[in-house]
Amino acid sequence: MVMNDYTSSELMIAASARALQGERVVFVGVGMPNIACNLARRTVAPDLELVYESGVFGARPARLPLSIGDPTLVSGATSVCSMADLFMNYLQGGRIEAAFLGAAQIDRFGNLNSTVIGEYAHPKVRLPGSGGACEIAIHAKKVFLITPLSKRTFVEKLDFVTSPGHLDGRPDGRSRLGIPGGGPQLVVTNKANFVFDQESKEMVLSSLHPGVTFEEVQAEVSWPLKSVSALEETVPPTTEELRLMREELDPDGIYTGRK
Amino acid sequence: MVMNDYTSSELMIAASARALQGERVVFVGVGMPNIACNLARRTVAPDLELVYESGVFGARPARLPLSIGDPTLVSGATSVCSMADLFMNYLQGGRIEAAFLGAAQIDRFGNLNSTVIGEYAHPKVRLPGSGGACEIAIHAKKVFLITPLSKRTFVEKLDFVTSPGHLDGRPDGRSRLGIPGGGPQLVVTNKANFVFDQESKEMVLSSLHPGVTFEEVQAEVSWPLKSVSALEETVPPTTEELRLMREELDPDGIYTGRK
Amino acid sequence: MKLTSMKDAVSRYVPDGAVVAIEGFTAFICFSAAHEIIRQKKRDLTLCRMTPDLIYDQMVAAGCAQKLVFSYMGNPGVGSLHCIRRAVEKGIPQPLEIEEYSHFGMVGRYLAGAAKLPFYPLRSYYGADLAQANPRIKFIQDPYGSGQIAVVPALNPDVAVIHAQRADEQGNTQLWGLVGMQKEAAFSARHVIVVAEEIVGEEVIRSDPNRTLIPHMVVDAVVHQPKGAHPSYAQGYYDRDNQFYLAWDAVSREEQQVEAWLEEWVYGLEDWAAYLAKLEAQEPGIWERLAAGEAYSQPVNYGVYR
Amino acid sequence: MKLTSMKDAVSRYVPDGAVVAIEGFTAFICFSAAHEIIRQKKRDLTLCRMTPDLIYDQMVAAGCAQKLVFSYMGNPGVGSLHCIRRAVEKGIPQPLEIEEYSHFGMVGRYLAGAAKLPFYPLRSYYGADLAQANPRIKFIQDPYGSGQIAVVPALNPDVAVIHAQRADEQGNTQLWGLVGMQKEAAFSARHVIVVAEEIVGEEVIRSDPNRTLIPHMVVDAVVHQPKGAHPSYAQGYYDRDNQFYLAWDAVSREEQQVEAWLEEWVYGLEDWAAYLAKLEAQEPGIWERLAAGEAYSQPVNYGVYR
Repeated sequence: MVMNDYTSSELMIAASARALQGERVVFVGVGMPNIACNLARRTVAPDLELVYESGVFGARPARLPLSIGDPTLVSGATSVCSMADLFMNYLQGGRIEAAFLGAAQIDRFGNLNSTVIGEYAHPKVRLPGSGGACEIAIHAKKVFLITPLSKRTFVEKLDFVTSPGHLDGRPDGRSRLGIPGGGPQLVVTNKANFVFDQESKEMVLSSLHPGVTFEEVQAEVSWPLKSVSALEETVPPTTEELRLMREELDPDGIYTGRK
Repeated sequence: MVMNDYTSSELMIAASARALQGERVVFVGVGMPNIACNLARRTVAPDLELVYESGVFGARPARLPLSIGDPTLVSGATSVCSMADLFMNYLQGGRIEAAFLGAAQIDRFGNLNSTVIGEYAHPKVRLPGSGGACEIAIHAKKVFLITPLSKRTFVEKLDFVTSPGHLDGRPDGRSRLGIPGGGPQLVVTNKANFVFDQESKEMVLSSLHPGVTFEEVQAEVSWPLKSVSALEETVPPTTEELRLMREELDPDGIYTGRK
Repeated sequence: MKLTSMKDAVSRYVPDGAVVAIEGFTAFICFSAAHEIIRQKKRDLTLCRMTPDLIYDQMVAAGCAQKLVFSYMGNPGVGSLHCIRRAVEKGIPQPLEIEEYSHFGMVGRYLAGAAKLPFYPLRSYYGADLAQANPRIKFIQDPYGSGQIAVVPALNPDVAVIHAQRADEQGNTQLWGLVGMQKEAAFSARHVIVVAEEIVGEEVIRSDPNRTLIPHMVVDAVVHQPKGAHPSYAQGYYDRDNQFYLAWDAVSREEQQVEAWLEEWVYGLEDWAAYLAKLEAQEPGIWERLAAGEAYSQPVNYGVYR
Repeated sequence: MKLTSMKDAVSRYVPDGAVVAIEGFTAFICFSAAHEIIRQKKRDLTLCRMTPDLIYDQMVAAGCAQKLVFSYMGNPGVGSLHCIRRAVEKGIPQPLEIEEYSHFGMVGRYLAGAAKLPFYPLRSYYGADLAQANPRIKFIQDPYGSGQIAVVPALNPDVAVIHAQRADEQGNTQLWGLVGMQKEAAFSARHVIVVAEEIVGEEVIRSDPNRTLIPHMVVDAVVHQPKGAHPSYAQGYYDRDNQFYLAWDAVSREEQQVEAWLEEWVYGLEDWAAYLAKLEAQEPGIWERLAAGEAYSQPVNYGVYR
């Protein structure tokens, strides 16, 4: 197999894994974030421990977990606790360094909607709701977002704020409300990656994936997009990253899009 | 051994055990209450489960426990939980039907002091303090008191209210403060037993132990003592109760005063 | 004697209009109880669960529910709960009132309910819209000066159904794996039905008292129902049937298909034994596919203190 | 590498003036840590424990403490803590400030500290004097209308010392028996010293993840100290030495006797190994007297899910 041919999912997973450099405790869901965290453990974050909101710390899954409640996350884990301990002592306790979230809508300040499209009382589309997302967004020291780039997702205004990002962009907005976590740091999509400007707290383009133009990205974002001064091309997955993903982490290509 | 010769401790234990008639969940300490509860399980309350504030439900001690932290209370118990579960879910959760308390001072409404003799800031005698007593007095459906009768204990005014009894005697006093438990129901001493009047909530003499006169009891109580209309003689321990105490529950006579 | 049949336990402790919590966070989800509730045509229930999951999707489709109290309305790892969405979005088969929290909010509600606290404080909902959407979420001032903190009200269901690996006949219940909020749900409820994979002797329970999360004192009925959580799972007993979760996504998209499914798999069957027999007839190898394998805990010594 | 000596752990994580919680409710009381703190002449400590027990009676007598935070000041099953009483009643060897709660109050303080809640609500202190004696106990209004409810402030010690049966080298810690508030004390503290009867391989811990109350993430130092809780006990490892508790009642009545005892049993000894050797020399049969016997938990299956 030609190693420099890779899927956009593989690129997203690799980019997400690198963002975990040196981290020790990550709050993770299933799918791409799960593979990204396991990739990071084998590369840039050897001490990384995976925490699942179902109550698992230090999971050693013998197979690719298909849900956060997969029993393979329990067998051989370091610790399994109640949801009360997980949300009280781990998350609210400030023990979670990084967390991954997704959403149906994201605004320019990284606020997230996973509750409804349309009016709350009379929704056009009823989405799953917060789950633990609201608390994760509030308490995790860093939040990473993984989502496909699309104008329907990257909107001017959310229909509902499920999970707070940088709110209205005031630098002290979160701390003024007593929110301890640092909020969104990085957005990984299938076309480009974004970071949040230190002053304006606005989501700005930080790197374009190989072959993608600024215009293509702007076309999928509802607000006039700014870029970091030194806009880069996203470093593609390395041979070793691809090998780990393909041979060890997702051999069936379920989440890396090679199925 | 002559069965109608018994110690006052044996009488107190038997009287306490009978008060547990039909109860199912009792919160218990060590010493006489512990023996009384085990006697009740073998006589008037076969379904009685013993709860210890150390976190034990359904203890099956293989020996006489010497403290509420005795490991013999853990081995073979039905359930052992954290102190948080014990105080939150068992006690505050309203699952405790009866509980035993003692104190250094008791007033006529069954309020208890186990904190200080003298001023709190400059105590003459510093006593252990509440432990769980304050919460037990508030949440247990019924509270039983076991203590030797003495003027130093049965006082007009407490130096400190550690655990609320019937407060100032207003029938609705406890409920007005949001106290769910029923408060003190019975006081067992070495000379007489007392109950609390339905209206006045005052501690009144209910039975004199064999051979004890009203005057002897009044002499050890600081307030003018009232009696129930039908004042009785305390029924002494039965042959079977004595046999159980002496052969099974406290063969060394540590708490039954036969040492 | 608390050991009884699911039919009896449900008819006795799940009246129409009851507030019901069949908990189990992504595990121990007691479908055998849900099917019996559907079969007995219980109505106007308020269904409480952090994750409604397929179990409440089926109960809502069957018309058992008038209200849903929840924190994540999805088919975990698959997608939407189409029946609940139809009820919420289109009022099919009937309108469904919702009362929504976050996971932490539901955790707090069970903690408060179990401990008979009027409310539970949590540092959440700042800068989010949920507290506006649900006025039962409030904010109070920290008396120690740290500012505002959110509170949620206690949840005290009329009945909680707790699925577990093992219990004794009195109802002393042991669970391991994803214990979720099973303990708190049991203590918070007025009545508790324990559904166990195995009924064990008291001596098994007493050999490991720290494993006993639910004491008999809070349990009203004990139902022995092996594989009673399928397509969910019981750690160490069988695996989650992910094929079923995927299949349901297709079935549940069409109202008529769901009715046919309920007819075939619930109404048309006498009890859970019939359900299991039908499953096995359809897929003889199902329990091999869902086999748990063996990985035993290393024993610990409690000691004998004489 | 967190595995270290008690000497090193204490000198690194117990500075003068620190707020210290050596917890363990009537069990797992880590006297080996206390003796090392006394030996290193730590001063001005704030000592937190629900039950100060003999461990803090000794530390107060040795002049380590300037303040005591507690809920029951007694020698369990025996009587008074005479050294602490001397300090509180007569200022001997030095005045001791006290901050007093009930057990439930201390439980709430640890729960809040572990969960980084500013306070914990509890239905207690109604009609009692403790809230007047300790102004840190406050009352707030239930926003759902049930009236007043008490609150206590979070407790976050600088260091917690947790005695347990077994831990691995990373600090993953398993306890059984009277777990008290060990888990919450560990999560509430800025630094955690785990003192284990046994250091086991990671595979032992991972064979029973529900038994792991304290994950390595919150642990700074791991000390392997068999019999490190004497005269307290570790369930299944050895029994409580009640003779010592009775003997201390006599010793502790006289200041001079206590000084002599500390000289002989703490200052005069190099470490806990020396203490154990001296104990065994004094009573060769001590560990037979305190033997735990054997009663093993029945194993549970977690399963292998490939």
